[in-house]
Amino acid sequence: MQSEPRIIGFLCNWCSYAGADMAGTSRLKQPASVRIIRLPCTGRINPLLPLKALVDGADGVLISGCHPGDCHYREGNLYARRRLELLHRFLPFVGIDPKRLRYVWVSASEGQRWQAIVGEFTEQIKKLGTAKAQ
Amino acid sequence: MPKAIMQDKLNDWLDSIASKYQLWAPQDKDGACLLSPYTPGAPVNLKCRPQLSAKKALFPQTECLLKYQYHKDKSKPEETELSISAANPNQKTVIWGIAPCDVSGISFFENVFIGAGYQDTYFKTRRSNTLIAAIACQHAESTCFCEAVGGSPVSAPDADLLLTRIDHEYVVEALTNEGATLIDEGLFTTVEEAKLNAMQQVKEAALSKLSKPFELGSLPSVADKFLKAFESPYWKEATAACLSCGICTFVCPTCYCFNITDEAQGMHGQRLRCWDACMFSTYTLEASGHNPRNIKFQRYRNRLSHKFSYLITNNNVLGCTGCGRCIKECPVGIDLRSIISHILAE
Amino acid sequence: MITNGKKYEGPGGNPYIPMLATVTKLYSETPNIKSLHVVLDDKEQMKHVSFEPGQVAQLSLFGSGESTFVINSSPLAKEHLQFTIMKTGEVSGAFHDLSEGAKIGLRGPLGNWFPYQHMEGKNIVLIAGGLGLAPLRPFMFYLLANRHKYKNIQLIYGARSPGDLCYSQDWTIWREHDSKVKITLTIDRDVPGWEYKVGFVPTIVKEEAPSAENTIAVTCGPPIMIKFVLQELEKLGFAPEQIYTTLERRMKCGLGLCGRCNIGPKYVCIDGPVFSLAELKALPNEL
Amino acid sequence: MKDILAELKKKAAEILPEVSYFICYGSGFDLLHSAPLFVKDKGDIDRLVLNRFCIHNLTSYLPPQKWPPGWLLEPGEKIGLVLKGCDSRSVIHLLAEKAILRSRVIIIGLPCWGMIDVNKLRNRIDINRINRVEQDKESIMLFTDANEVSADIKDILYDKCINCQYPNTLISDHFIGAKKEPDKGVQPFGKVLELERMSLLERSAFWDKEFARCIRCKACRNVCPVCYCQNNCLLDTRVPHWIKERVDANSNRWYHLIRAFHLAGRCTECGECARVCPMRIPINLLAMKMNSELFELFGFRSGIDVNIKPPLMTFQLEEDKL
Repeated sequence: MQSEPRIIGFLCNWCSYAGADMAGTSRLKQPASVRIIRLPCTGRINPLLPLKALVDGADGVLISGCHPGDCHYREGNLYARRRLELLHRFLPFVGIDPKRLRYVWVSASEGQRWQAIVGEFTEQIKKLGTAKAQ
Repeated sequence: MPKAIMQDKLNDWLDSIASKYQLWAPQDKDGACLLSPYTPGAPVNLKCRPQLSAKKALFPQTECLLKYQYHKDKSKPEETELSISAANPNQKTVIWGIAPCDVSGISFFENVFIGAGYQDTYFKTRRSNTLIAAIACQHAESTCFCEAVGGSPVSAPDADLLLTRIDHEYVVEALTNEGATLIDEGLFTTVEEAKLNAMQQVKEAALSKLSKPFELGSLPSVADKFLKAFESPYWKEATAACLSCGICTFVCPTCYCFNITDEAQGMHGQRLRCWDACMFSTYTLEASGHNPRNIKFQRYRNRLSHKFSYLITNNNVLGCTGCGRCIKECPVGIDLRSIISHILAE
Repeated sequence: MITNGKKYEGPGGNPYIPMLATVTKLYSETPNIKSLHVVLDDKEQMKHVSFEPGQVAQLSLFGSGESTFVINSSPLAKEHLQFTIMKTGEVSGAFHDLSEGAKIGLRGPLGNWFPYQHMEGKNIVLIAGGLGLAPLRPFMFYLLANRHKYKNIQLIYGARSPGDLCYSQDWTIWREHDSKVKITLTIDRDVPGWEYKVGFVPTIVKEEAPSAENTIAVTCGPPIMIKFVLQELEKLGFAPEQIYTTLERRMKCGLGLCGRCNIGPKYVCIDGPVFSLAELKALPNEL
Repeated sequence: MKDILAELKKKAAEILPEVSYFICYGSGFDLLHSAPLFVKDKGDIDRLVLNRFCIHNLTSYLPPQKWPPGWLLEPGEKIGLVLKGCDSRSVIHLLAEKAILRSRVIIIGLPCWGMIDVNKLRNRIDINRINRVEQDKESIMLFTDANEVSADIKDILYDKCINCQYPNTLISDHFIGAKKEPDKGVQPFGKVLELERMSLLERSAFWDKEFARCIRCKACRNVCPVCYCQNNCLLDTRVPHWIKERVDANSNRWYHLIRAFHLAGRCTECGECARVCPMRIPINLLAMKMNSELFELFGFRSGIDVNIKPPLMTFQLEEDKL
């Protein structure tokens, strides 16, 4: 794979975005592979958004929200969990490698966890190689 | 003089045509029979009537009208230049193995797209670079009614070649000089008198297979009857089951409505023309929210009145070739023939 | 090349291809209506620009699409073509976001026009609502330039509020025109400082009661306004042959080919947009 | 089936005064096709047909959002219709979504022995020349002038009818005939399993080939009983521009993916989308796959119980399987 993979990150504004921000301000080293899209809540994520990213040629999609039970809007991520799990299970049926999609929960204080996840996921995507734009 | 070719030589002939032309031929594709670009050696199916008509070869479902490109000079960021270039689809093409009803469809397009009104440059370019090899139709389906709308299953005056199958052999008549150039001497044999007689018999047998569901009468009288039936409550009744989908329009050899939209990719892009369907509820929906044909019976009425009235008034042509595809493919069994009969009798 | 009453040929004889043009001026008429001045990039073509009052053109914003707009500058002026665009959909919205100097495409003129020759020697009443004044604007310019050929000219123009009236600088000039053009302005509901009429356009038509005697009425506006204006005109004794209107339909090609703008056998894009009420009454009722 | 038809006609005549239309089946363009029939007048009841070709899911005509006012129903009017077991699942789902009002619908239920897929007859006989059909529960005889063919019903049923679990209408105001036992075999998600045995690349190639044929006639969407957004459909709008107008394999794939996700937890497996497809694309497999996953994750089957909330419309703080 040439250079860094292209990973699209859909991040909840209240936890994960702050967590990623914290990783940055704490100077935690991480690959520059994730392009972050900031959303009010993972509950806002229409499964078609990550799906379109994958269909249009993103190498990977990383979705991160508040831990279940900690949603700023009480229940957004609980709906999201069901939808994203379904998306994850559906992808291989249309020929998309499910390893290209990952959804995780990262809180505002978990800068280090974010660093680890991005590193791990980037490695995983590098192993899979460049996605074909469909 | 007509020539003949054995069935097992057809692929050799097609391979030879395909070396010089873009070639369309009816082929089986995963349970559907489609007129598709020919790949050398691939089996063709001359006994099916492809699900889509031959219009797609001359009026593709998606067609680039023009390409545009914005240019920016970095030293003058406030200025943008624009250039556009029109598409020119001038590839030499042969449409091979289509039934006479589909050839009539192409003649119809000539009337509407390159007739007295505005000239459709793209269709004109494609048509003038295309030769048509038709085949006399011996496999009329239960939905066929070409004779009722003035057609014939066994003659295609606007084609360049006409094939007629006799057992395992095809008699090929050249109808134009250009058509004759397609006949590859090495593969063909001369045709004796007896075979010509056999061909005649085959054609007559094909004629007798057809049903004639209605007597049309003169074109102006048809146009008049449909116009008079505009306010008839029958339209609502006849289309109650309609789903407002695009099947009947997309499979139709004469439906030509289209949409024009831009497809942008950053600083450049294309203007596309794609098939549209007058049966879609959003087809005439205006930005204001007003829709002159909001209810499905209005859309169906417009579709049929267009074919059986407006086109006669404007172009002196009937918008139906009797191929029966709309009847066969309609998911809710709306039968055009019975609606025409009803309007003619009303 | 744009020429009088001829078909649009298009570069290379292809009527789907627009001529390139530049937006030279862009300004707001109302909060959601903007006018723009358009100049063809080919200076020779611009010099020979000619269109008739009521004709339309297709404006392209490459990447967004193409839409039909009426040419509303004076048919006698050659410096630029003017269009007025209300923000409603994708293309019109994109036009609102343009800035001066933007590159666009133009196909036109297309369609028919007001049959001004048949109206000579008659009184003319123009009745417009909101942006419906746009197609009547070039016609008014034509009438004023040929003032001696026509008798009384009256414009009844209304909008929801004073801020929704378009072309305010024009009707001030028209009103002060020394050749007796009567301008009647109205708004739907009174606001402080408004010194003209108050009421819906059809009501004002009733009030003004223009005589049907030797008069042609031309109306354009929202469908509901047109409907009631027609009723008032008929009550005033106007025959269908004395009433003209200009129609809007969803259009794509502007060439009578794409199929969506028909009313019966007539296409609004090539047989219209101008129709007399008599012509409309002969068509299937599918407005 | 003849007795049921007679009784259906009787019932139809009874409820006709109460409804604006009675939606049922009439004869189609030939002996191998039936078609939806909208009965308004008593005189039309004689046109009713009931045979092995009544495949259409008449629920498609129910959601009022789908049709502009004044077309089918005036405010307050009722509609009557006949439903097979599979079709009644769509009604149950629409009720669960509160998309239709139970009080506005009068349902006549009946048992069903499965419907015949004409495409499965094509290779057996020239289906354009059929002039007589004889059918009973187990077999069918087709006659042309030249020959006759008999077939075991099991070999020519629609895929969805093989091992049918819901042969009787699940929700009805009047049930006609004796209830049929559900089939013994289990085949809930049919061809989905077949596809799942392929490799990722093979599946990708399979769908590429299928979607390349799609002509975007939107019949799959319009026939779908739970697709009722009408003029506000995502697939019709350019603002936002979710889908390109261009018709090619990639753009078509995206079209069907959008539909699949809008049907997640909503598809009632009536198979109409695949049946109406003029290009014979097995579109229903996408939604079937969704359903199989939802069944595995949440034990959910759509259109069985009005009172069960579809799983994507709810959640649990502690999920059993997530």
